[in-house]
Amino acid sequence: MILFLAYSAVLLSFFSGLLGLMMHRRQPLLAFNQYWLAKFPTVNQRCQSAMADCLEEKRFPILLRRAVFFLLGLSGIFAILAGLSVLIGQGVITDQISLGLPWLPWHVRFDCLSGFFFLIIGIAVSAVSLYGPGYVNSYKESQHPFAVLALFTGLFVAGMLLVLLADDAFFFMIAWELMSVASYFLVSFQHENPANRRAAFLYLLMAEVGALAIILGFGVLASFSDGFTFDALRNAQLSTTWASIAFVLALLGFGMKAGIVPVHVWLPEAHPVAPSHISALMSGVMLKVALYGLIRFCFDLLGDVHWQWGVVLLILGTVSALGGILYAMMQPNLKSLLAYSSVENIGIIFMVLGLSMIFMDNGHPQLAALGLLAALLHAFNHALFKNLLFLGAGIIHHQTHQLNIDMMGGLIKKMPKTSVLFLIGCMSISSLPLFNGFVSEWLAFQTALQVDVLDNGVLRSLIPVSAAALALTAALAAACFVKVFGMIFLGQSRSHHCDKAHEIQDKGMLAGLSLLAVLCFLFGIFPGLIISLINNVAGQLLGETLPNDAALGWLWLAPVSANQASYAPPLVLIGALIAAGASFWFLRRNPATVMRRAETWDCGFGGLTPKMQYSCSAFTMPFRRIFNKVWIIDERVEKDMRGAMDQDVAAIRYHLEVHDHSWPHIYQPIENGVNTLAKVVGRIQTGNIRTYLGYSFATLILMLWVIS
Amino acid sequence: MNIEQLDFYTQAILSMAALVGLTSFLMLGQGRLLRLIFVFAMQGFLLTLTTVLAAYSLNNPHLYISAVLTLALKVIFIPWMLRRQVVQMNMHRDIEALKNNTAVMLGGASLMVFSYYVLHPIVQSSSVVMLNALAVSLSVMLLGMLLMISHRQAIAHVVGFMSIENGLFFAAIVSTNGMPLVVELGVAFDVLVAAVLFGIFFFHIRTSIDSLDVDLLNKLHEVDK
Amino acid sequence: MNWLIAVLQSMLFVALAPLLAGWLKCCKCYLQNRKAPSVIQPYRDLLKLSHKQPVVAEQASWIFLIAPYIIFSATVLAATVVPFIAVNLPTSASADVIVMVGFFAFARFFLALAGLDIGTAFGGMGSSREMTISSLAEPAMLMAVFTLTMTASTTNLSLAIAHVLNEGLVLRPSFVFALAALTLVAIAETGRIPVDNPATHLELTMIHEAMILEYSGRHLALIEWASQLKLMLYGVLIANIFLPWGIAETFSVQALGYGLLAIMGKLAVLAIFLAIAETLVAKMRLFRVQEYLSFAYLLGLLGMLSHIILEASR
Amino acid sequence: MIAAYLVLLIPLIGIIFFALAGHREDTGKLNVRFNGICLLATIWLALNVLNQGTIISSGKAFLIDPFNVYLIVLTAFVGFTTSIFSAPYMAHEKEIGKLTDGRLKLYHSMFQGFMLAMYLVLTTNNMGIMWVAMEGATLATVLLVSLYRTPESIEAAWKYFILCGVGIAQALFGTILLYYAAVQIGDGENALLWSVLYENAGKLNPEILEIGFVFMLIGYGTKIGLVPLHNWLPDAHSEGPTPMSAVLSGLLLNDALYAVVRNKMLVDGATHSTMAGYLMMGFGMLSFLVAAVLLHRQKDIKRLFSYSSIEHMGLMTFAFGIGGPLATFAALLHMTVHSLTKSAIFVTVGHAAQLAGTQKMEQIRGLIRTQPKIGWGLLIGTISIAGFPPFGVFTSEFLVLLATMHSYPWLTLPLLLGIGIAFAGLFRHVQPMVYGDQPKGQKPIAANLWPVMIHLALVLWLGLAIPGFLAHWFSQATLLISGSTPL
Repeated sequence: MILFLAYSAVLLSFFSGLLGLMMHRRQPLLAFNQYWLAKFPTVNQRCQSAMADCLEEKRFPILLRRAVFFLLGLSGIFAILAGLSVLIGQGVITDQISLGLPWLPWHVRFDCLSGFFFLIIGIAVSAVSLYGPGYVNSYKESQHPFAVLALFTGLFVAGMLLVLLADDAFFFMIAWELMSVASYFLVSFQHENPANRRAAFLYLLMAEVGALAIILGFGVLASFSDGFTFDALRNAQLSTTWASIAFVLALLGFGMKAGIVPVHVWLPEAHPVAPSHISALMSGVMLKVALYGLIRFCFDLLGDVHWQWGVVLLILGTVSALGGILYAMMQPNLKSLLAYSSVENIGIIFMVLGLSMIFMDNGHPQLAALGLLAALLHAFNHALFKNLLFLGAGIIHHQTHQLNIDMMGGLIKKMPKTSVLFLIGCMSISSLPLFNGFVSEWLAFQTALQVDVLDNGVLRSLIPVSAAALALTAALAAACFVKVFGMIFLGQSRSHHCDKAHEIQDKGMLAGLSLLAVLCFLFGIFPGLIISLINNVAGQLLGETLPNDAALGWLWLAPVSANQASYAPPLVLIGALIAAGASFWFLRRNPATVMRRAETWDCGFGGLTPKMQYSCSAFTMPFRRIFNKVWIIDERVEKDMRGAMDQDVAAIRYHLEVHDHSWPHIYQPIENGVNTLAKVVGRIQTGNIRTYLGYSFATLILMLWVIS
Repeated sequence: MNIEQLDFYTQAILSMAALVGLTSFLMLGQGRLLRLIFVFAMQGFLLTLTTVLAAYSLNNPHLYISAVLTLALKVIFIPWMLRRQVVQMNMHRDIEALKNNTAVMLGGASLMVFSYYVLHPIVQSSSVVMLNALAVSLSVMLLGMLLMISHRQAIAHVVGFMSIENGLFFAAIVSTNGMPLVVELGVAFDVLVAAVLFGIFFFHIRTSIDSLDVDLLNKLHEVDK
Repeated sequence: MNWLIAVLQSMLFVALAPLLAGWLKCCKCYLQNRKAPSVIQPYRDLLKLSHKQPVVAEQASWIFLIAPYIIFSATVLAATVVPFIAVNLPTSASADVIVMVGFFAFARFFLALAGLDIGTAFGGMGSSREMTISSLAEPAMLMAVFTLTMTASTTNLSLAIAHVLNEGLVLRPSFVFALAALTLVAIAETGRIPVDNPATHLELTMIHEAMILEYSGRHLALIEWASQLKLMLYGVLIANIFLPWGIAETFSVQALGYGLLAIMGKLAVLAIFLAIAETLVAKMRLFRVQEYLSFAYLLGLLGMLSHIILEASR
Repeated sequence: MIAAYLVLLIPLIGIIFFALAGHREDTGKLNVRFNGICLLATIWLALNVLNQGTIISSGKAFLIDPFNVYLIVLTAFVGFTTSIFSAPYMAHEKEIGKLTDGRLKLYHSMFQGFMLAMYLVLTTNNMGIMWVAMEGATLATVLLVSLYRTPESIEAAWKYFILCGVGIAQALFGTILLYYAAVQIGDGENALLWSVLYENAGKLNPEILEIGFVFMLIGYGTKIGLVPLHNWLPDAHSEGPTPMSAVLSGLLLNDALYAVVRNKMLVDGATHSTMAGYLMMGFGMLSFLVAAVLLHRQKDIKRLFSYSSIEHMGLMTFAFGIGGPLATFAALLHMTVHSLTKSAIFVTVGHAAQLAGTQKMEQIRGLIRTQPKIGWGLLIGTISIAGFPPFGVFTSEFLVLLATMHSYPWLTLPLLLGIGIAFAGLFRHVQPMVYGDQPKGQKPIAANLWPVMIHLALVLWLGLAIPGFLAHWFSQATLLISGSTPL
């Protein structure tokens, strides 16, 4: 039954893609309808007229779009149901599909870990399918055919779900690559922009490299076992060296997809250029699938984790978290910023996962479970709020036709509903209390604080440092999202487009956002709901669950023990409401103090203009000063002079570009290297036939000499 | 085993091998096209003689067919065709300046030694004569390739190509008394068609680059120029 | 009963906050040879502001309007978490020290947004600087607090302070670092000299004031009160974590009374120290603040490391 | 057995028919019909094999076993679909004045000639005939390469002719050595029959066979396009008419590899050493890497994909060289999927070049916007050839990787590097061609893309599931080649 739900989810998303292909098939459908009408004139007239109605030229595309997203949404709901039921039932369901290699059918396994990620995908996909129909309306059919979008969206979602179901290396890779390739087409959807093409190429290239690393990782395992099924791989007996090699390969492969520094460069390029609901899925969900892969590979297939791996994850995670948020801060493009922020969040997840490994190998499975729980919870939360923010960015883009934060402003009055929802996303991602982001970060801190139980001096000093970095990351994230919300929604609008923007009319789009926002808040207040589910994952994967996670009642969160730490968000909420209500009531009771609107104070110069406001780059200038080694900063001020002796300034232009270090230091050399190599190798092909004959001759002589 | 202990047939074959090898060397150092073609025809004739010899002494009638084919193709048709081309192209007065001729000749000599070296393991399973014959044919092959590498005229290339075929035939006749007839016929057919095609190509190349110098055929390459 | 005491204590906390501000101002005036205002002058100011009609900028949106309430309630919530006159409070269990830092972040988030909301250069400048400073200060603070929580192996402030209290006088090098770090952070976070000057309105230097420039009436009152609360909160944290003696462990009237007296005494002394420091030290240039805060961060980290390596090593 | 004769007879009639009949309006369609009938005949043959197992004709002249039966069907199929593509393509070429009736006559006749040679290589039991047919394939196609009579095409054809001629001569020497080894143990007339040789492989003189194999590998390897013997390949592929490129890449290279593997089986049987395997692995890896790197430098679209062919042939050679059941299975599968995909790509490439009026990639832009079918065909074909699932190329590459990992772990590194570099090289060129806005003045052309769709659908099918009969053949062939089966 549960498996049926899971399969339905996959198939529905697949069919939604296929249905999308019908976009250009109105004529055949019409003809079919005519034929059908002629053949069975007696069968339900109403049905036929309804058919004909649907096929009417104007209505057909709209209806089809709705139908496609309806199927997608249904797939999301089925995924949620499947995930929930397996998490609650705590079962492990296996199955085989007779596709694939003759001696290796596709093995399917649906357990709590898969179920949890099913849940994430399901929620995200449901929200996206509410949002989608309104969003894709703005695409012109001739330039951006809906069929392409729908097909690859369906395949993308199906691919992600299949990755979670896969129980053998071959099937896993097929699903994995299906996901990559489908999303590649989505990234390149608006391919008339060079940026999209470049991003898509980079993305596919890195996906390919990553996939090769993963295959190799499986290959290492497979060469120590007798098959490619995960069952066989689990039983592989590896030496520590080989296990570490496998781990490094998996880390490279999955890390590339997840976007950890320094293999993250595709992410901030690819996510922003895809349609927003796809960016949401990519950033919010696909990265989680990579995470799933890593967890599956390390905790499930390799089994015996080593603390050294944990240290590697911890360090990489710390670097990614800090790097991600610092780069995010400098981005003027909203979606790039969100993409970099995904790097940050993935970094946090990796950090905690690393802690979990360290505790696991040091004989503290309970703490390992805590770490895993924190990581999974953060993954879940990140999926919620990152989706929310990307969808919000989509609405903003839809209404203002731009993504440059420096060109926005004042949208809070023009788009009140969107602004509230977006604010909730910003607060969640800044990990403010009462919202879900805070809970997982709190758990992450709690995990790090358990360092006392370890014996190893290196770890004992390393973990606090990373905890400090985590604290810094959280603070920087808050700063970053203050900037985002402040620049976009507050103040005065900085551009013409923004001035004319208005609230989105499509209810579905807002409903998609609202769903996510409500969940962000709900799981911020009642994290116990989701934590008890994740506990089952930890139980199945590590064989350990958290102790008395509900000893103080279900309102409380006490992951280790009530004496060590506890958090009761509902009580905090009540307290906050009381405090705010009391002060509000106390101050507003006097009717004489009704407020009055007046001009904003302009220092007496007269006439505030939007240009006087702090801009995005101005806001982040102190950070640029403080962390200036982190970026490659290209900052120029150009002055046009005029007047006598060119003494007066006519105009000033300020130019700022901030770049990622990894590009010129890692990728550029590789690219140049390949080109140079090609040039050198190209010399063998001189174009002269006598040279070619010489090669043939020399090869023959050489070979004869070799064998004799 | 000394040569005087062998029967007359073997002695003859060995002599033929030596002569065939010699013609290859002659071709290698030859700068004039007409002489090159003549030497090539000589080689073909030696091959025919060898085939007849083998057919006669081994009483193997199908080798006669093969001899006739060789005679027709390698001694008469191809040299005739090439000669005609040379005369038509008015190249019979040209002398191709061969670079490093001495080195090439020395290389050719060492190739001969190399052929013996490579084929040495075969001695265990057969006679020294076979080794000699095979080594000579291998070196004829290699010398043919060397000829192609060192000469720039397309006609010389064809000669080299055909001389490689000669080497092969020699090996086939001496070591195994010829291949099965079907194969022989097939190979002969291929050679015939190849010869015809070469004729066509000379025409095409001439119309295209107005010369038969293969060094001028260098438009397709991967080098930055 | 516990809950009642907790609530009462919090209310007391909130009520006493302006008093501390008044006392501090008095001390500074004495030190600077000025005539001091009354100690209860802050109360008068708040009352006056709360009766005035607020004037709101045209630009301002609802964020600007609700921000004071949010800032105030978040700070109040933070105050409820900190043991003021007694330990073993249920409020500390429902929100531990990390949550407390979260409340500060919450308040700051909205303060910065409010600064950006009105669309002037001042507001943006204040927000930018505030977020910069706090994003450096917050981790330093967490580090300092973690030293305590790791020593007590709990993040529950009540339990942690009780742990320090029961341990008796133990000289911990980590606490020295943590104390230094926390003090530096407290100065930065509460907008005191040398990081910020609460009395200035010069555009080049102001941070906190820049953000609240457009506030007036009850909104200003709330924000002022909140910042006074924050000052007091840091004072209480420093006093009760590092010198917890005197705090009430049982809920008898006598113990609570002693507790109140003890904390008021400690705060009074702390305020004197602060006033002296503010009088002696000059305000820093804005871009030297990072060095100051990095130093605090480093101290916090050193505290944590010295705890792990020196004190809890096995 | 009649089916086998039929398979050979039909193209023979085709040669004569087209040569005599001259070019007519419907010659293209007739060509399709000839190939279609031939395809039916091969399917009949395949059904026979499926029912009866290995077939050896009465005179032992022909041998159809699981190793070649699927290649025969594949050859017929690719020939058929290419001829479908060829009809409108060549008509267009004639329309724009690039070709004359006479040359089209030659083209169609030689198309059939090439098919005949291919069938003969595959069906014959005689290693000598195999050589003859292989040479015949060169002779049949060499005039097609120079069909356009441009200086470049003549140059390419000349290089093709000379290099392959010299190469294949070496293969003949190898064959002679093989024959020499065989006559020592058996009778003369049957000594070159593969079925006989295979039975007696253990008795053959290993030293001779080793030397012979070197000649065979270099000889047939020239046709496979192994580096450094590959130099004719990109030239010939890029300068000839596109349908020719499709069959050259899809069929000729496969058949040359087939010949090498047949010989390798004998050598392995005789020497019991891994010498042959090592040689193949070395050549394969070298070709694979060099071609992958050279992909980056290409400017001509057909040249690009011909390098990709070298790369894939290198991979197959490498896999056959490894020799385990897994690798062999992978190589067999790869032969199939590569043929299908590469010929599909050449079909789209041909149309794309006609659309843009040039083969220079710099000037081919915005294909998807101009004519979505061509653009998507090229893009999906490239995705497929680059080894992305769920296409079949992925399956085979996956298996090759795993097999390498199993046998020679350190060789996976260059292999992976090569795959990555090759992918980047392909995509950096293909992507700008398919994407972007429609260039001014570019108009859709008449194109028949059914072959592409069918090919890609088949490759997709093979990637998702390998049908039972094919799996059976593959595993039988694997058993034959490597001595065990992965099933």
